[in-house]
Amino acid sequence: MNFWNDPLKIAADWLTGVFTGWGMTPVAANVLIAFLGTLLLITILMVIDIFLVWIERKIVARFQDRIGPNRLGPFGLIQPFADIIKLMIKEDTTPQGADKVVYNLAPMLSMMSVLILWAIVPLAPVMLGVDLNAGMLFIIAAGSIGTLSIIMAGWSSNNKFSVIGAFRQVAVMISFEVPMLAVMLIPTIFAGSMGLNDIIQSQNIWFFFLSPLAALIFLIAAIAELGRAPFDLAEGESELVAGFNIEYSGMKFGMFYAGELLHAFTFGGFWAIMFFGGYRFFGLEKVSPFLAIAVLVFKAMLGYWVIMWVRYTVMRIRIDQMLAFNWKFLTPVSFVLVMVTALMNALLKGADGWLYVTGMILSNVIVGWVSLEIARSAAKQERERIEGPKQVVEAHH
Amino acid sequence: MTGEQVIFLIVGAVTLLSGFMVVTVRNLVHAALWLVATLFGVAIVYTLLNAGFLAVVQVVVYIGAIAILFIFAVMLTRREAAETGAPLNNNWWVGALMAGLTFSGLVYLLQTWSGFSKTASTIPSGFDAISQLGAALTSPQGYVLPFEVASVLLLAALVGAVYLAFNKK
Amino acid sequence: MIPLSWYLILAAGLFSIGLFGVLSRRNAVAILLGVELMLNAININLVAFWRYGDISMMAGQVFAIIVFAVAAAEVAVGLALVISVYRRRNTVVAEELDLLKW
Amino acid sequence: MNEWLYVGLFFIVGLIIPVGAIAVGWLLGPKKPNPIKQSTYECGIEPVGESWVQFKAQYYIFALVFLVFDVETVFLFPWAVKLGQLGLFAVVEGIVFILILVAGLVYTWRKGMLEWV
Repeated sequence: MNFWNDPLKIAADWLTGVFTGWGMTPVAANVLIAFLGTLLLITILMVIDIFLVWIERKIVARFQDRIGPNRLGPFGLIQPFADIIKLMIKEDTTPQGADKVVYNLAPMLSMMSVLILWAIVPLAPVMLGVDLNAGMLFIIAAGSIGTLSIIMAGWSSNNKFSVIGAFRQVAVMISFEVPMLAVMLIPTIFAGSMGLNDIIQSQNIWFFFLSPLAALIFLIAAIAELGRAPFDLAEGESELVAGFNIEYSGMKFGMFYAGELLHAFTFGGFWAIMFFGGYRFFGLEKVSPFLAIAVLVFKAMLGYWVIMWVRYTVMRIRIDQMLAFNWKFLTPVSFVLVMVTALMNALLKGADGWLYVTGMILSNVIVGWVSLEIARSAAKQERERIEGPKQVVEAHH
Repeated sequence: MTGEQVIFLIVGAVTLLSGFMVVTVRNLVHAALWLVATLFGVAIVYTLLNAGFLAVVQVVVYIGAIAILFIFAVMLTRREAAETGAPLNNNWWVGALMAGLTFSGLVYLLQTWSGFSKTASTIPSGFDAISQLGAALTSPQGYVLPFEVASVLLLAALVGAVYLAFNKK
Repeated sequence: MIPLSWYLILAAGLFSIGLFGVLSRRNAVAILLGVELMLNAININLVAFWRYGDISMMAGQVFAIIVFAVAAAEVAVGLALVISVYRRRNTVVAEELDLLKW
Repeated sequence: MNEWLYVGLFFIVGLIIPVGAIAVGWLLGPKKPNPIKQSTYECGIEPVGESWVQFKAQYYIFALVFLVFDVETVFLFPWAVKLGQLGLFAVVEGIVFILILVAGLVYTWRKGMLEWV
């Protein structure tokens, strides 16, 4: 066993030796090592986060036929550091009549709710993080803390725009949590476990090929959960200025901003873990944990890129359209999909691998097609209802 | 005193203190936020009891849904008088007396019970609480009826709440 | 190891605090907050009895989950009642809801 | 228990990092408050009234429907975990469970409570 194969264990063994040499008890040394490991992982995440700012700005520029940051350093790579310095030396204002404790707590909770998600991310076969057997629900639980931080930020700012922005944002987040929870049942059914590592291990066929519709619904719900376009009505500039974080300045605003980017990247990672095999890629993960991490980061980046692609392509939709889309389309479809998947899973249990995959894909296609047809005919009726009288008026002229 | 006991004492003290703030603080949004702190403390107590699934469910259901519902309801029903007046009614001392009596009565009754200070057995390796729970909730010898009745209860609550809050006279 | 008594005392304390809230708060929403505390105290007890009893008997956890559903139903209907009352009488102070006194 | 200790570490470190960042920003930034700067933003005009505005009751309805479905789906997770080892009977149970709840969604829909008017 060498460093290339299991770096964590070797580092931990070495550190245990060092710490016990200083006269620490093994338990205390263990806790200290866990603490240092957590600190290291979160520091790396923050560095990734800084570069996400650059990636996001560069990619949106390409989508919009611009160049993006290009002045500071090669390809503008120093730009995010300049951004951070700017945020740090900004004055930290607190609006009049704000609820100081809640106001200051909100950005911290917002960032924390994203960072704790990485406690359960399996980075490589030998670096599992915490392999919780309730991993799937942990993702939703961390999301609830994020929802709470948004309400806290909006309410404590003592500003009409921020309260309305927060309420809209929360209404959207909780609404889209229902289809998200529902489609998260589907990888759970396939893997027979809620632990993320078990889900990766049972993906000899990517779950995307077993249930493409579930992957799609998860992505849509994740985008809404992140509050990104087309579901970013909370920060509708023309009506609400900047939404729940309007009164925040300096590093506190930076926490919301950085938290949003890291959250998007994290959900790219979860999308990869649930539907695209996580760190697995044709046995590459067995060669070295470093390669496994590279595979996971690459897949997470692809997911993040898809989220950005949607963000800069589709325009913002209204809150009533968004909630109608969720409750009248996405939620029923995802529950029907759960029922169909459970039924097919039971019927095809003993079946041959290919039959199982074909059956699953077919049921997905049928559910997707039927629901799209129903939605199309409903939309047609709605159009006729709205456009009907207008044509009569035109006939008069 | 072991590390586990220290964690329990800190968490328990914080939980009880936040619970006390819930029932005494004037601002109702603050009360709801203190409730979140209390519920989070209870979630940590669940993890101490090796019930990780319930801890996560506690955060999802209580903090993610019930606390949000409370804050929405507070924002919908706000009125000046409710926030400036006393948080407690004139007979609060009766309530305090009742609560004190309940607490001392419960503790007195419990400490006469023989199993009061029993310690936990070790959990057998390979024990998966979620899987066991799934089996218990679906097997006809288990709790399949409560499982289905819970869904009927939720349906009744939804229909009732929608009807109550929004029927147009 | 933590003895069972600690959990039971914590639950009893939380229950009493919730009871105090229910009996003494003026605002109807705050009364419901007190009820939540009481339900949580019950849940601590249920889970503690599961852990300290026979661990393969899932009754404690199943009942805890049922209590979650009951709590959700209680909050949904309770807050809907409060909102309904607020719309008719423009108050949420429990003392002012005295229509049935006469 | 042990695994939750690590999760707890993540909570602690995840709180330390933003606290540190905000503290550094607070130390480095200027502190020259004045009433105009601290007044809340309202598109450049003087703020009118307090921040509390009348909310639509619709927010409550959506939160209500969400609460019910949230609890329901949480119930379904243990069922989904065990599903592979159970027979058709358990599948039917789960489907009945979902259908009962979907009836609630249909009721809310038919009553016109899902409209944002």
